Amino acid sequence: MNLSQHLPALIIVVPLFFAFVMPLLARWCKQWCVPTTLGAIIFSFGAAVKMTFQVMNTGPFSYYMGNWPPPWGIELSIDYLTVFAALTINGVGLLIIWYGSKDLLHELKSEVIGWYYTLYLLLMASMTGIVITNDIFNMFVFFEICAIASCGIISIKESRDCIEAAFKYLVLSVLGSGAFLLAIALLYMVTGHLNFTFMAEALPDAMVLYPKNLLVALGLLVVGLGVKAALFPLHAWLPDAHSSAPSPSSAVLSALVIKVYAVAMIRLLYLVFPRELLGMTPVMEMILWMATLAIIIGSMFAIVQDDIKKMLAYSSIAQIGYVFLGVGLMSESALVGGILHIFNHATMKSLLFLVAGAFIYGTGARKLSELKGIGHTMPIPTIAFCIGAFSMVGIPITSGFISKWYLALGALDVGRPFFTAVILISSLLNGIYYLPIVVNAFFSKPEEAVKEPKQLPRQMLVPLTLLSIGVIFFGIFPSLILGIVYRAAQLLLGL
Amino acid sequence: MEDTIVRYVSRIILPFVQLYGLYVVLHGHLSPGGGFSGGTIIGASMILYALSFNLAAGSKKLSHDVSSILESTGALIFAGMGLISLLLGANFLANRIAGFPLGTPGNIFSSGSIVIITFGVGIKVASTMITLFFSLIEEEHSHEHH
Amino acid sequence: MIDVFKYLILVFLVFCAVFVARAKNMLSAVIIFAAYSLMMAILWLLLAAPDVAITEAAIGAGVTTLLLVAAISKTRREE
Amino acid sequence: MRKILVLFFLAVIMVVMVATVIEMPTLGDPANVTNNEVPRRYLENSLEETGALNVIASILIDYRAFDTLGEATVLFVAIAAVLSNMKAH
Amino acid sequence: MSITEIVLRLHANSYYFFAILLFIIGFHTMLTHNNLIKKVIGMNIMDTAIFLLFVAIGYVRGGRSPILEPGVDHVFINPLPTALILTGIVVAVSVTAYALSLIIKLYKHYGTIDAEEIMRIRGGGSL
Repeated sequence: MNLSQHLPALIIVVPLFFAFVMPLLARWCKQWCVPTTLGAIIFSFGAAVKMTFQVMNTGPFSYYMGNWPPPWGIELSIDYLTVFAALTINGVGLLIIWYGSKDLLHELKSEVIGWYYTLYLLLMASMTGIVITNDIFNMFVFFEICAIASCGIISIKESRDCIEAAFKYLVLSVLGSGAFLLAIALLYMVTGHLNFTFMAEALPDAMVLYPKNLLVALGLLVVGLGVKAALFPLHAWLPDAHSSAPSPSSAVLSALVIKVYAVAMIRLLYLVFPRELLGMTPVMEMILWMATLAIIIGSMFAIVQDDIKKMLAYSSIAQIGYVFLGVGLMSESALVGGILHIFNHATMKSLLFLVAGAFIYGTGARKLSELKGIGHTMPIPTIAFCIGAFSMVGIPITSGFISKWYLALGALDVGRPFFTAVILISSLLNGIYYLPIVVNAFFSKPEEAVKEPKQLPRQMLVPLTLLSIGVIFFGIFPSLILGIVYRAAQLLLGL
Repeated sequence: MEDTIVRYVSRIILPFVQLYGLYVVLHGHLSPGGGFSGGTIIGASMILYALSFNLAAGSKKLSHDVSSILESTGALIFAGMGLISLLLGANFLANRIAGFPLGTPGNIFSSGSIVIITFGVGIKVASTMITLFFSLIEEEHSHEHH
Repeated sequence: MIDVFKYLILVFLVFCAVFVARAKNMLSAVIIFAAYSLMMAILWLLLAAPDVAITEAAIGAGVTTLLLVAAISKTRREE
Repeated sequence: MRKILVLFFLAVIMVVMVATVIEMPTLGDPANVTNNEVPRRYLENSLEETGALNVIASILIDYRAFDTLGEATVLFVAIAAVLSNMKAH
Repeated sequence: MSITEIVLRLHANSYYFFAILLFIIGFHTMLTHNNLIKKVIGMNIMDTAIFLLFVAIGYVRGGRSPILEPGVDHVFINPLPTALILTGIVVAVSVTAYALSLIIKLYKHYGTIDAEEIMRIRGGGSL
């Protein structure tokens, strides 16, 4: 047996396997829960790194489940985009749960912590599965695992807001999956295949015979995935869900879960649907305008919030807009910017949510007005927050600048400077709500609430430091990651 | 629900229902049915038992420890079969190519890993249904101390 | 003949779906939903899919109903 | 007001969907594109390739077994979510 | 297209038509009813409607269920949609169970399972 040949399967199955073992561990040997979880995710991360080198050296490859070739069996496809997304998911997910291993002790009751790790591993496995699979029904199954697991890590906290937020999220997720399943049915009816590659081959013929089927399916896919990715008018569930959850859950939901659906949408729109169909309908134009509205209105809502986590949640709505802006513009630079923003936003938003969690851990305060002067008493998290905030605004030498730069270039490439202006305006809006926090943190007298904070344990400080170093590092040396993103964009656009 | 007739009838019916569920599970590869439907039938029979006697008796029949072990076992059988086929040199979840003996079509012990996985799924689904029902119906004991 | 039977079941399904929405008593809504699931199982038998029919009869009409009844017994019965 | 809006919205969906239904391939036609090489191989070769008489079982647990692993995982995640929710409060 | 033609097409695709109708009814129940358990039932109706559509895709006129008999040749239906829907049904029941457990907890915290009343207690927003 050659292990490296089976990595595409193992990257999903190893977290699944340990998730199945986790309830037994939680019952009988509690101290093993954290090392097992970390070990499983480290394995997946290592597998993603190994596959990245493989893909960069020898090009995309696929893995046949059970040795059945594609139209009959399930195919996992390892190309530049999927391996990039798998790397992001497992890398950021590892840091979040490392931080969470201490933070969760004070946010959750002790008897449910084992379940948290179970749900977290299942979430990781399902997200990796969503991005890596090349079969639309398999993707649906992973959607459902992802939906229940992400609601589960919200409702696990002992508060009535969490239950209510989780229910709202569950109902909307189920509506999204229902629309997606209906779209699968309509597509299967006219193509006879479930595999992306074979569907893409059959669709141009089907487009001539059954145009209405395809249009309805396209609409359902965009709406279904749009609900799950919180694209602008469909974002109603996001602020409550992301702000009431425990901090590690907020971080993983904002940084990774909504991105995964964006990746699924990118793959379906670019790899499956024929370009003529997309040209025939205004769907890309619609995505573009929805993204624009998301960027502006999400930022505006974020300005008026007083709760730090709620503000970050609204900011996520704006940031997912950037990803979809890149998708909708359909030029190479814009797509590079959009895909790169998946990674950059994952790092900086998880950093910000974890810092917010650290503030809550240290002082118990979550109102922005109570956090004045926190820079004097909790310097390291505050510096990390500054780095994340600068990156959100898009100040050079941070990674947020790079993706905005490419998006702006992409908008100019296709001759639509309006969207460059949108990006500039939104940077301004981001500045309006992030910079006062930074200024107040360092230049105000400490408030009563933040005078004597609890010391942060090392398990929480190290992930924060690593994430902030990552934000700066990829801002200075973006070429390390741009190579794979460029190839992903070229593959998607068929260049 | 302390009714003698209900108890008497369910005591007679239960073995047959469970036998039928087991049949559906074990003949999943020969006739309609399989791990999911058969497991649900077995699970539903246990719920019927619990409802017609009382909940405490039903819970005692399948304590939390046992049910969590069963769930994990069922899922681990499935994933484990996949990993075994990796060890045998095929891809994940392969059957014939990994060298599982297919046997004579029509026998219960035929078709290689299918019958084992169906059995694992049956165990898992039965215990899952029972756990879901009891966790919804049970009184919480923990909500006094917070 | 089989067409008439098919339409009867289909119309029955629509009626069930409408009456589930209109029922004032939650328990009766659940019972109507169980009938709906059973009819759906019969429809799937007509479509030559006995596996789905068995599963729907066991899960849709059996376990889902039990879960709904359990939830109602823990909450409120009237709408 | 909201109810009328919802009804209008649903009516629009219904009209679009019915238009789609009229255009859809005829139900049960053996010449439909879905009856391609995929089900043909399942029906003709599954006996020698998997040894199961029930083709559904051979698809479920052999050809597309990874879906079924996902399905078992959905049940598992439901258990995890329900139990954690019931215990947390 | 004349009315007769439309009716004939709808008759030929009757399963598809009724699946869409049931889908709309379930969707309506889910959107307009405030009772959360009703919402869950509506969700189930919606799901089964999609399953009906999916299973109907696999039907072949005069086909039998795909249980092979060695040596005998029959016309069989397309087994793939059937296998997919088995997965779908289990997914639906898992979601239902989780949604119901959330509803029970909501009732414990708010004393009601009416979406509007919950919103009134929380103040603002919509469920």
